[in-house]
Amino acid sequence: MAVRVQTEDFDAGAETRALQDDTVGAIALFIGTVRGLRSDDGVTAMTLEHYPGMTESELERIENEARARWPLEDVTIIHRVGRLFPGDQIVLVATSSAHRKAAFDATEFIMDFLKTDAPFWKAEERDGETSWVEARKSDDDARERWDVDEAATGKS
Amino acid sequence: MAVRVQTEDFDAGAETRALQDDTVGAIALFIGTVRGLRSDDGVTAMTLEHYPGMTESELERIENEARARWPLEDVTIIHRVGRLFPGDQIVLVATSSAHRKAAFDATEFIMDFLKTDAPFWKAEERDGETSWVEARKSDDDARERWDVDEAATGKS
Amino acid sequence: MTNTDVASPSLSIRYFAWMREHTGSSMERVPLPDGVSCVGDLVPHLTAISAGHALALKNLQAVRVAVNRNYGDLDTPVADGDEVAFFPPVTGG
Amino acid sequence: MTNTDVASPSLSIRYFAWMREHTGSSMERVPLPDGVSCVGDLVPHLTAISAGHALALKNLQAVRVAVNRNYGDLDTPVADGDEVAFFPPVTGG
Repeated sequence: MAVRVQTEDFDAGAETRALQDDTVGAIALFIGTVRGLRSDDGVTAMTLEHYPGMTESELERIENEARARWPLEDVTIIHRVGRLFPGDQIVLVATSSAHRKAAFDATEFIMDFLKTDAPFWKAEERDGETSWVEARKSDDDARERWDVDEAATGKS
Repeated sequence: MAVRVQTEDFDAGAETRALQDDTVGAIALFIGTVRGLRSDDGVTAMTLEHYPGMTESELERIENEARARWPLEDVTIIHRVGRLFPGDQIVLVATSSAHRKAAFDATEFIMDFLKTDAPFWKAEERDGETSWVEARKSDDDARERWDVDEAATGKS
Repeated sequence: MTNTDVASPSLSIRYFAWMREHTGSSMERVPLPDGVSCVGDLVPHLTAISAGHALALKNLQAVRVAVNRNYGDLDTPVADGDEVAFFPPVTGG
Repeated sequence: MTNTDVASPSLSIRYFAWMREHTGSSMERVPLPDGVSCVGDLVPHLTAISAGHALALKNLQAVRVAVNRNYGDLDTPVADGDEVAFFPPVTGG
Protein backbone atom coordinates (compact mmCIF):
# COMPACT_ATOMS: atom_id res chain seq x y z
CA MET A 1 0.00 0.00 0.00
CA ALA A 2 1.71 3.17 -1.16
CA VAL A 3 -0.48 6.15 -1.98
CA ARG A 4 1.18 9.58 -1.97
CA VAL A 5 -0.26 13.01 -2.70
CA GLN A 6 2.56 15.54 -2.86
CA THR A 7 3.80 18.78 -4.42
CA GLU A 8 7.28 17.32 -5.07
CA ASP A 9 8.29 15.67 -8.33
CA PHE A 10 8.95 11.90 -8.44
CA ASP A 11 11.41 9.60 -10.19
CA ALA A 12 10.17 6.59 -12.14
CA GLY A 13 13.55 4.87 -11.67
CA ALA A 14 13.38 5.05 -7.88
CA GLU A 15 9.74 3.91 -7.90
CA THR A 16 10.36 0.89 -10.13
CA ARG A 17 13.45 -0.10 -8.12
CA ALA A 18 11.28 -0.03 -4.99
CA LEU A 19 8.93 -2.55 -6.67
CA GLN A 20 11.69 -4.83 -7.92
CA ASP A 21 11.75 -8.07 -6.05
CA ASP A 22 12.86 -11.65 -6.47
CA THR A 23 9.27 -12.80 -7.03
CA VAL A 24 7.98 -10.03 -9.27
CA GLY A 25 8.79 -10.58 -12.95
CA ALA A 26 6.64 -7.75 -14.34
CA ILE A 27 6.28 -4.05 -13.55
CA ALA A 28 3.83 -1.87 -15.48
CA LEU A 29 3.94 1.87 -14.98
CA PHE A 30 2.04 4.90 -16.22
CA ILE A 31 3.08 8.56 -16.03
CA GLY A 32 0.77 11.44 -16.91
CA THR A 33 2.41 14.77 -17.77
CA VAL A 34 1.24 18.32 -18.41
CA ARG A 35 0.67 18.99 -22.09
CA GLY A 36 1.65 22.49 -23.05
CA LEU A 37 2.12 25.34 -25.42
CA ARG A 38 3.46 23.30 -28.32
CA SER A 39 0.45 20.99 -28.18
CA ASP A 40 -2.94 22.27 -29.35
CA ASP A 41 -3.81 22.99 -25.73
CA GLY A 42 -1.83 26.24 -25.39
CA VAL A 43 -1.60 25.73 -21.62
CA THR A 44 1.14 27.73 -19.88
CA ALA A 45 0.57 26.37 -16.34
CA MET A 46 -1.97 24.49 -14.26
CA THR A 47 -2.94 24.25 -10.60
CA LEU A 48 -4.12 20.99 -9.08
CA GLU A 49 -6.48 21.10 -6.11
CA HIS A 50 -7.66 18.06 -4.15
CA TYR A 51 -9.76 16.97 -1.17
CA PRO A 52 -7.22 15.99 1.50
CA GLY A 53 -8.28 12.83 3.31
CA MET A 54 -10.84 11.78 0.72
CA THR A 55 -8.20 11.69 -2.03
CA GLU A 56 -6.06 9.21 -0.13
CA SER A 57 -9.02 7.04 0.86
CA GLU A 58 -10.33 6.94 -2.73
CA LEU A 59 -6.89 6.01 -4.08
CA GLU A 60 -6.58 3.26 -1.46
CA ARG A 61 -10.05 1.99 -2.36
CA ILE A 62 -9.07 1.88 -6.06
CA GLU A 63 -5.82 0.09 -5.19
CA ASN A 64 -7.77 -2.48 -3.15
CA GLU A 65 -10.21 -3.08 -6.01
CA ALA A 66 -7.27 -3.69 -8.35
CA ARG A 67 -5.68 -6.09 -5.85
CA ALA A 68 -8.96 -7.99 -5.59
CA ARG A 69 -9.10 -8.42 -9.38
CA TRP A 70 -5.45 -9.26 -10.16
CA PRO A 71 -2.59 -11.07 -8.38
CA LEU A 72 -0.44 -8.01 -7.60
CA GLU A 73 2.73 -7.97 -5.54
CA ASP A 74 2.73 -4.23 -4.95
CA VAL A 75 1.12 -0.97 -6.05
CA THR A 76 2.40 2.61 -6.06
CA ILE A 77 0.18 5.61 -6.74
CA ILE A 78 1.67 9.12 -6.64
CA HIS A 79 -0.28 12.26 -7.59
CA ARG A 80 1.10 15.76 -7.48
CA VAL A 81 -0.86 18.85 -6.42
CA GLY A 82 -0.13 22.58 -6.65
CA ARG A 83 1.17 24.58 -9.62
CA LEU A 84 2.66 22.60 -12.51
CA PHE A 85 4.05 23.53 -15.92
CA PRO A 86 4.08 21.94 -19.38
CA GLY A 87 6.24 18.80 -19.41
CA ASP A 88 5.93 18.31 -15.63
CA GLN A 89 4.97 14.90 -14.30
CA ILE A 90 1.49 14.82 -12.68
CA VAL A 91 0.73 11.23 -11.79
CA LEU A 92 2.51 7.87 -11.53
CA VAL A 93 0.82 4.50 -11.17
CA ALA A 94 2.95 1.37 -10.99
CA THR A 95 2.03 -2.23 -10.24
CA SER A 96 4.17 -5.34 -9.92
CA SER A 97 3.12 -8.92 -10.46
CA ALA A 98 4.44 -12.31 -11.43
CA HIS A 99 2.24 -11.93 -14.53
CA ARG A 100 2.71 -9.32 -17.23
CA LYS A 101 -0.96 -9.12 -18.22
CA ALA A 102 -2.02 -8.60 -14.60
CA ALA A 103 0.40 -5.69 -14.21
CA PHE A 104 -0.75 -4.05 -17.47
CA ASP A 105 -4.45 -4.45 -16.74
CA ALA A 106 -4.20 -3.34 -13.11
CA THR A 107 -2.23 -0.20 -13.98
CA GLU A 108 -4.73 0.79 -16.67
CA PHE A 109 -7.64 -0.01 -14.32
CA ILE A 110 -6.19 2.18 -11.56
CA MET A 111 -5.61 5.08 -13.98
CA ASP A 112 -9.14 4.80 -15.39
CA PHE A 113 -10.70 4.87 -11.92
CA LEU A 114 -8.33 7.56 -10.65
CA LYS A 115 -9.49 9.79 -13.53
CA THR A 116 -13.18 9.47 -12.63
CA ASP A 117 -13.14 8.91 -8.86
CA ALA A 118 -10.15 10.56 -7.15
CA PRO A 119 -11.08 14.09 -6.02
CA PHE A 120 -8.59 16.22 -7.95
CA TRP A 121 -9.43 19.29 -10.02
CA LYS A 122 -7.27 21.07 -12.58
CA ALA A 123 -7.35 24.79 -13.32
CA GLU A 124 -5.47 25.63 -16.52
CA GLU A 125 -3.84 28.93 -17.48
CA ARG A 126 -3.92 30.14 -21.10
CA ASP A 127 -3.02 33.70 -22.14
CA GLY A 128 -3.18 34.76 -18.49
CA GLU A 129 -6.74 33.43 -18.09
CA THR A 130 -7.54 30.59 -15.66
CA SER A 131 -10.29 28.08 -16.33
CA TRP A 132 -11.37 24.85 -14.64
CA VAL A 133 -10.90 21.75 -16.75
CA GLU A 134 -14.17 19.99 -17.56
CA ALA A 135 -14.54 16.27 -16.99
CA ARG A 136 -14.42 14.26 -20.19
CA LYS A 137 -16.97 11.75 -21.40
CA SER A 138 -14.09 9.60 -22.68
CA ASP A 139 -12.85 9.14 -19.11
CA ASP A 140 -16.29 7.94 -17.97
CA ASP A 141 -16.34 5.55 -20.92
CA ALA A 142 -12.88 4.21 -20.02
CA ARG A 143 -14.11 3.44 -16.50
CA GLU A 144 -17.35 1.84 -17.72
CA ARG A 145 -15.35 -0.52 -19.92
CA TRP A 146 -14.12 -2.43 -16.86
CA ASP A 147 -17.64 -3.33 -15.77
CA VAL A 148 -18.46 -4.45 -19.30
CA ASP A 149 -15.37 -6.63 -19.33
CA GLU A 150 -16.34 -8.06 -15.98
CA ALA A 151 -19.73 -9.21 -17.28
CA ALA A 152 -18.33 -10.47 -20.59
CA THR A 153 -15.36 -12.41 -19.29
CA GLY A 154 -16.34 -13.40 -15.79
CA LYS A 155 -13.18 -11.66 -14.58
CA SER A 156 -13.45 -11.12 -10.83
CA MET B 1 13.18 5.03 -33.04
CA ALA B 2 15.19 3.79 -30.07
CA VAL B 3 15.98 0.09 -29.93
CA ARG B 4 18.90 -0.97 -27.76
CA VAL B 5 20.33 -4.41 -27.03
CA GLN B 6 22.92 -4.15 -24.28
CA THR B 7 24.59 -5.89 -21.35
CA GLU B 8 24.34 -2.75 -19.15
CA ASP B 9 21.46 -2.07 -16.79
CA PHE B 10 19.02 0.78 -17.54
CA ASP B 11 17.16 3.39 -15.51
CA ALA B 12 13.39 3.83 -15.92
CA GLY B 13 13.65 7.42 -14.67
CA ALA B 14 16.16 8.43 -17.34
CA GLU B 15 14.11 6.66 -20.02
CA THR B 16 10.82 8.29 -19.07
CA ARG B 17 12.47 11.72 -18.83
CA ALA B 18 13.78 11.22 -22.37
CA LEU B 19 10.17 10.67 -23.53
CA GLN B 20 8.73 13.63 -21.65
CA ASP B 21 7.72 16.37 -23.99
CA ASP B 22 5.36 19.30 -24.16
CA THR B 23 2.98 17.40 -26.42
CA VAL B 24 3.02 13.98 -24.79
CA GLY B 25 0.56 13.67 -21.89
CA ALA B 26 0.90 9.92 -21.37
CA ILE B 27 3.83 7.53 -20.93
CA ALA B 28 3.28 3.80 -20.41
CA LEU B 29 6.20 1.62 -19.47
CA PHE B 30 6.87 -2.04 -18.82
CA ILE B 31 9.86 -3.62 -17.10
CA GLY B 32 10.50 -7.35 -17.02
CA THR B 33 12.80 -8.67 -14.28
CA VAL B 34 14.45 -11.96 -13.40
CA ARG B 35 12.36 -14.00 -10.99
CA GLY B 36 14.49 -15.91 -8.56
CA LEU B 37 15.11 -18.17 -5.65
CA ARG B 38 12.29 -16.90 -3.47
CA SER B 39 9.78 -17.46 -6.26
CA ASP B 40 8.73 -20.98 -7.20
CA ASP B 41 11.28 -20.88 -10.02
CA GLY B 42 14.39 -21.47 -7.92
CA VAL B 43 16.54 -19.75 -10.54
CA THR B 44 19.96 -18.57 -9.34
CA ALA B 45 21.10 -16.95 -12.62
CA MET B 46 20.27 -16.81 -16.31
CA THR B 47 22.11 -16.12 -19.53
CA LEU B 48 20.44 -14.33 -22.42
CA GLU B 49 21.62 -15.06 -25.96
CA HIS B 50 20.38 -13.28 -29.08
CA TYR B 51 20.81 -13.04 -32.85
CA PRO B 52 22.71 -9.77 -33.43
CA GLY B 53 21.32 -7.88 -36.38
CA MET B 54 18.07 -9.82 -36.58
CA THR B 55 17.15 -8.83 -33.01
CA GLU B 56 17.38 -5.14 -33.78
CA SER B 57 15.51 -5.44 -37.08
CA GLU B 58 12.70 -7.47 -35.43
CA LEU B 59 12.37 -4.95 -32.62
CA GLU B 60 12.23 -2.10 -35.15
CA ARG B 61 9.61 -3.96 -37.15
CA ILE B 62 7.50 -4.43 -33.99
CA GLU B 63 7.93 -0.75 -33.12
CA ASN B 64 6.80 0.24 -36.62
CA GLU B 65 3.74 -1.99 -36.38
CA ALA B 66 2.81 -0.34 -33.09
CA ARG B 67 3.28 3.12 -34.60
CA ALA B 68 1.03 2.17 -37.50
CA ARG B 69 -1.72 1.11 -35.08
CA TRP B 70 -1.59 3.90 -32.50
CA PRO B 71 -0.73 7.64 -32.50
CA LEU B 72 2.61 7.41 -30.67
CA GLU B 73 5.05 10.24 -30.06
CA ASP B 74 8.00 8.02 -29.23
CA VAL B 75 8.99 4.46 -28.42
CA THR B 76 11.90 3.02 -26.41
CA ILE B 77 12.79 -0.68 -26.38
CA ILE B 78 15.77 -1.88 -24.34
CA HIS B 79 16.67 -5.55 -23.89
CA ARG B 80 19.63 -6.83 -21.93
CA VAL B 81 21.77 -9.83 -22.90
CA GLY B 82 24.44 -11.78 -21.04
CA ARG B 83 24.36 -13.16 -17.50
CA LEU B 84 21.67 -11.81 -15.18
CA PHE B 85 20.60 -12.55 -11.62
CA PRO B 86 17.30 -12.65 -9.72
CA GLY B 87 15.83 -9.16 -9.36
CA ASP B 88 17.80 -7.81 -12.34
CA GLN B 89 15.99 -5.84 -15.00
CA ILE B 90 15.79 -7.65 -18.38
CA VAL B 91 13.61 -5.56 -20.67
CA LEU B 92 12.07 -2.10 -20.81
CA VAL B 93 9.40 -0.97 -23.25
CA ALA B 94 8.07 2.59 -23.05
CA THR B 95 5.76 4.52 -25.33
CA SER B 96 4.56 8.11 -25.22
CA SER B 97 1.38 9.52 -26.69
CA ALA B 98 -1.15 12.29 -26.31
CA HIS B 99 -3.61 9.50 -25.43
CA ARG B 100 -3.38 7.25 -22.39
CA LYS B 101 -5.12 4.26 -23.97
CA ALA B 102 -2.80 4.39 -27.00
CA ALA B 103 0.28 4.31 -24.76
CA PHE B 104 -1.06 1.40 -22.69
CA ASP B 105 -2.13 -0.66 -25.70
CA ALA B 106 1.03 -0.01 -27.70
CA THR B 107 3.31 -0.96 -24.79
CA GLU B 108 1.45 -4.22 -24.20
CA PHE B 109 1.40 -4.94 -27.96
CA ILE B 110 5.17 -4.44 -28.23
CA MET B 111 5.81 -6.71 -25.22
CA ASP B 112 3.52 -9.43 -26.59
CA PHE B 113 5.27 -9.40 -29.98
CA LEU B 114 8.74 -9.11 -28.46
CA LYS B 115 8.03 -12.27 -26.47
CA THR B 116 7.14 -14.33 -29.55
CA ASP B 117 9.18 -12.70 -32.34
CA ALA B 118 12.43 -11.13 -31.06
CA PRO B 119 15.27 -13.69 -31.27
CA PHE B 120 16.37 -13.96 -27.64
CA TRP B 121 16.86 -17.20 -25.73
CA LYS B 122 17.19 -17.70 -21.97
CA ALA B 123 19.25 -20.38 -20.29
CA GLU B 124 18.43 -20.70 -16.59
CA GLU B 125 20.63 -22.01 -13.79
CA ARG B 126 19.14 -24.04 -10.94
CA ASP B 127 21.22 -26.02 -8.46
CA GLY B 128 24.23 -25.62 -10.76
CA GLU B 129 22.35 -27.13 -13.74
CA THR B 130 21.70 -25.05 -16.85
CA SER B 131 18.59 -25.53 -18.98
CA TRP B 132 17.09 -23.65 -21.91
CA VAL B 133 13.76 -22.03 -21.18
CA GLU B 134 10.92 -23.41 -23.28
CA ALA B 135 8.58 -21.09 -25.15
CA ARG B 136 5.19 -20.74 -23.52
CA LYS B 137 1.83 -21.28 -25.15
CA SER B 138 0.49 -18.34 -23.12
CA ASP B 139 2.88 -16.01 -24.95
CA ASP B 140 1.64 -17.22 -28.34
CA ASP B 141 -1.92 -16.70 -27.11
CA ALA B 142 -1.10 -13.15 -25.98
CA ARG B 143 0.21 -12.35 -29.45
CA GLU B 144 -2.78 -13.94 -31.21
CA ARG B 145 -5.13 -11.78 -29.18
CA TRP B 146 -4.08 -8.69 -31.14
CA ASP B 147 -5.23 -10.18 -34.42
CA VAL B 148 -8.51 -11.20 -32.85
CA ASP B 149 -8.98 -7.67 -31.54
CA GLU B 150 -8.20 -6.31 -34.96
CA ALA B 151 -10.96 -8.34 -36.58
CA ALA B 152 -13.47 -7.71 -33.81
CA THR B 153 -13.00 -3.97 -33.40
CA GLY B 154 -11.80 -2.82 -36.81
CA LYS B 155 -8.74 -1.37 -35.09
CA SER B 156 -6.14 -0.58 -37.72
CA MET C 1 -21.09 7.90 27.99
CA THR C 2 -23.45 10.62 29.18
CA ASN C 3 -24.04 13.46 26.78
CA THR C 4 -22.68 16.58 28.42
CA ASP C 5 -22.09 18.31 25.07
CA VAL C 6 -24.89 20.84 24.68
CA ALA C 7 -23.63 22.37 21.41
CA SER C 8 -26.27 22.53 18.68
CA PRO C 9 -26.11 19.83 16.01
CA SER C 10 -24.02 21.04 13.07
CA LEU C 11 -22.39 19.98 9.80
CA SER C 12 -19.12 20.81 8.08
CA ILE C 13 -19.72 21.78 4.48
CA ARG C 14 -16.87 21.74 1.95
CA TYR C 15 -16.70 23.05 -1.60
CA PHE C 16 -14.01 22.50 -4.21
CA ALA C 17 -12.82 23.94 -7.54
CA TRP C 18 -15.28 26.39 -9.13
CA MET C 19 -17.88 25.69 -6.45
CA ARG C 20 -15.40 26.91 -3.85
CA GLU C 21 -14.86 30.05 -5.92
CA HIS C 22 -18.61 30.70 -6.15
CA THR C 23 -19.32 30.17 -2.44
CA GLY C 24 -16.18 32.02 -1.40
CA SER C 25 -15.33 29.38 1.17
CA SER C 26 -13.71 25.98 1.12
CA MET C 27 -15.18 24.91 4.44
CA GLU C 28 -18.01 26.27 6.57
CA ARG C 29 -19.76 25.04 9.66
CA VAL C 30 -23.55 25.23 9.47
CA PRO C 31 -26.20 24.30 12.05
CA LEU C 32 -28.04 21.10 11.14
CA PRO C 33 -31.51 22.43 10.31
CA ASP C 34 -34.58 20.70 11.77
CA GLY C 35 -36.11 18.19 9.38
CA VAL C 36 -32.91 17.63 7.40
CA SER C 37 -32.15 13.94 7.13
CA CYS C 38 -30.36 13.67 3.79
CA VAL C 39 -28.15 15.74 1.48
CA GLY C 40 -31.11 16.73 -0.72
CA ASP C 41 -32.93 18.18 2.33
CA LEU C 42 -29.85 20.25 3.10
CA VAL C 43 -29.41 21.94 -0.29
CA PRO C 44 -32.17 24.64 0.04
CA HIS C 45 -30.62 25.73 3.33
CA LEU C 46 -27.23 26.15 1.65
CA THR C 47 -28.49 27.98 -1.45
CA ALA C 48 -30.13 30.48 0.94
CA ILE C 49 -26.77 31.47 2.42
CA SER C 50 -25.66 33.70 -0.49
CA ALA C 51 -26.09 34.34 -4.20
CA GLY C 52 -22.75 32.58 -4.69
CA HIS C 53 -24.01 29.48 -2.87
CA ALA C 54 -27.15 29.54 -5.01
CA LEU C 55 -25.01 29.77 -8.16
CA ALA C 56 -22.68 26.96 -7.03
CA LEU C 57 -25.57 24.60 -6.31
CA LYS C 58 -27.81 25.69 -9.19
CA ASN C 59 -27.31 22.64 -11.37
CA LEU C 60 -27.21 19.67 -9.00
CA GLN C 61 -26.78 17.24 -11.87
CA ALA C 62 -23.32 18.73 -12.47
CA VAL C 63 -22.38 18.32 -8.80
CA ARG C 64 -20.90 15.35 -7.00
CA VAL C 65 -21.54 14.77 -3.32
CA ALA C 66 -19.48 13.13 -0.59
CA VAL C 67 -20.50 12.51 3.02
CA ASN C 68 -17.68 11.85 5.45
CA ARG C 69 -15.32 11.52 2.47
CA ASN C 70 -17.29 8.77 0.76
CA TYR C 71 -19.22 9.36 -2.45
CA GLY C 72 -22.93 9.74 -1.92
CA ASP C 73 -25.91 11.38 -3.58
CA LEU C 74 -28.89 13.56 -2.68
CA ASP C 75 -30.44 10.63 -0.77
CA THR C 76 -27.40 9.99 1.43
CA PRO C 77 -28.32 10.52 5.12
CA VAL C 78 -26.65 13.32 7.08
CA ALA C 79 -26.42 13.67 10.85
CA ASP C 80 -24.79 15.86 13.47
CA GLY C 81 -21.04 16.15 12.95
CA ASP C 82 -20.97 14.91 9.37
CA GLU C 83 -18.72 16.43 6.74
CA VAL C 84 -20.66 17.04 3.53
CA ALA C 85 -18.73 17.99 0.38
CA PHE C 86 -19.94 19.36 -2.96
CA PHE C 87 -17.66 19.41 -5.98
CA PRO C 88 -17.66 19.27 -9.77
CA PRO C 89 -16.78 16.05 -11.62
CA VAL C 90 -13.14 15.33 -10.93
CA THR C 91 -10.34 16.04 -13.44
CA GLY C 92 -7.13 14.62 -11.99
CA GLY C 93 -4.66 12.23 -13.53
CA MET D 1 30.73 -4.70 -62.80
CA THR D 2 32.28 -7.83 -64.31
CA ASN D 3 32.13 -10.97 -62.20
CA THR D 4 35.71 -11.80 -61.35
CA ASP D 5 34.70 -13.76 -58.22
CA VAL D 6 35.04 -17.43 -59.06
CA ALA D 7 34.33 -18.75 -55.54
CA SER D 8 31.75 -21.55 -55.38
CA PRO D 9 28.22 -20.57 -54.32
CA SER D 10 27.87 -20.88 -50.54
CA LEU D 11 25.61 -20.14 -47.58
CA SER D 12 26.20 -18.98 -44.01
CA ILE D 13 24.35 -21.19 -41.54
CA ARG D 14 23.67 -20.02 -38.00
CA TYR D 15 22.38 -21.92 -34.98
CA PHE D 16 21.24 -20.55 -31.64
CA ALA D 17 20.49 -21.73 -28.09
CA TRP D 18 20.31 -25.55 -27.73
CA MET D 19 20.67 -26.01 -31.49
CA ARG D 20 24.02 -24.23 -31.31
CA GLU D 21 25.05 -26.57 -28.48
CA HIS D 22 24.05 -29.65 -30.51
CA THR D 23 25.82 -28.59 -33.71
CA GLY D 24 28.84 -27.28 -31.82
CA SER D 25 28.98 -24.14 -33.94
CA SER D 26 27.14 -20.84 -33.99
CA MET D 27 28.03 -20.10 -37.61
CA GLU D 28 29.36 -22.23 -40.43
CA ARG D 29 29.89 -21.64 -44.11
CA VAL D 30 28.61 -24.44 -46.35
CA PRO D 31 28.72 -24.83 -50.14
CA LEU D 32 25.30 -24.33 -51.74
CA PRO D 33 24.50 -27.88 -52.94
CA ASP D 34 23.21 -28.38 -56.47
CA GLY D 35 19.42 -28.63 -56.61
CA VAL D 36 18.86 -26.70 -53.38
CA SER D 37 16.41 -23.86 -53.94
CA CYS D 38 14.70 -23.52 -50.56
CA VAL D 39 15.39 -24.10 -46.85
CA GLY D 40 13.67 -27.49 -46.90
CA ASP D 41 15.98 -28.69 -49.68
CA LEU D 42 18.97 -27.66 -47.58
CA VAL D 43 18.10 -29.55 -44.39
CA PRO D 44 19.22 -33.09 -45.47
CA HIS D 45 22.61 -31.65 -46.43
CA LEU D 46 22.98 -30.12 -42.96
CA THR D 47 21.82 -33.19 -40.99
CA ALA D 48 24.52 -35.17 -42.88
CA ILE D 49 27.28 -32.98 -41.41
CA SER D 50 27.34 -34.62 -37.96
CA ALA D 51 25.27 -36.54 -35.43
CA GLY D 52 24.89 -33.24 -33.54
CA HIS D 53 23.49 -31.54 -36.63
CA ALA D 54 21.08 -34.43 -37.13
CA LEU D 55 19.93 -34.11 -33.51
CA ALA D 56 19.53 -30.35 -33.71
CA LEU D 57 17.40 -30.58 -36.86
CA LYS D 58 15.54 -33.78 -35.91
CA ASN D 59 12.21 -32.17 -35.09
CA LEU D 60 11.73 -29.41 -37.65
CA GLN D 61 8.36 -28.48 -36.20
CA ALA D 62 10.15 -27.24 -33.07
CA VAL D 63 12.56 -25.13 -35.15
CA ARG D 64 12.18 -21.60 -36.44
CA VAL D 65 13.92 -20.47 -39.61
CA ALA D 66 15.23 -17.08 -40.74
CA VAL D 67 16.78 -16.23 -44.10
CA ASN D 68 18.85 -13.07 -44.20
CA ARG D 69 17.52 -12.19 -40.75
CA ASN D 70 13.84 -12.34 -41.72
CA TYR D 71 11.53 -15.09 -40.51
CA GLY D 72 10.88 -17.74 -43.14
CA ASP D 73 9.92 -21.38 -43.33
CA LEU D 74 10.98 -24.55 -45.15
CA ASP D 75 9.66 -23.12 -48.43
CA THR D 76 11.67 -19.89 -48.24
CA PRO D 77 14.08 -19.65 -51.23
CA VAL D 78 17.82 -19.68 -50.58
CA ALA D 79 20.55 -18.50 -52.96
CA ASP D 80 24.29 -17.95 -53.01
CA GLY D 81 25.46 -15.71 -50.17
CA ASP D 82 22.33 -16.03 -48.05
CA GLU D 83 22.45 -16.30 -44.25
CA VAL D 84 20.17 -19.09 -43.06
CA ALA D 85 19.45 -19.39 -39.32
CA PHE D 86 17.85 -22.20 -37.32
CA PHE D 87 16.73 -21.66 -33.75
CA PRO D 88 14.19 -22.80 -31.16
CA PRO D 89 11.10 -20.72 -30.38
CA VAL D 90 12.29 -17.50 -28.76
CA THR D 91 12.12 -16.87 -25.00
CA GLY D 92 13.15 -13.24 -24.43
CA GLY D 93 11.35 -10.48 -22.56
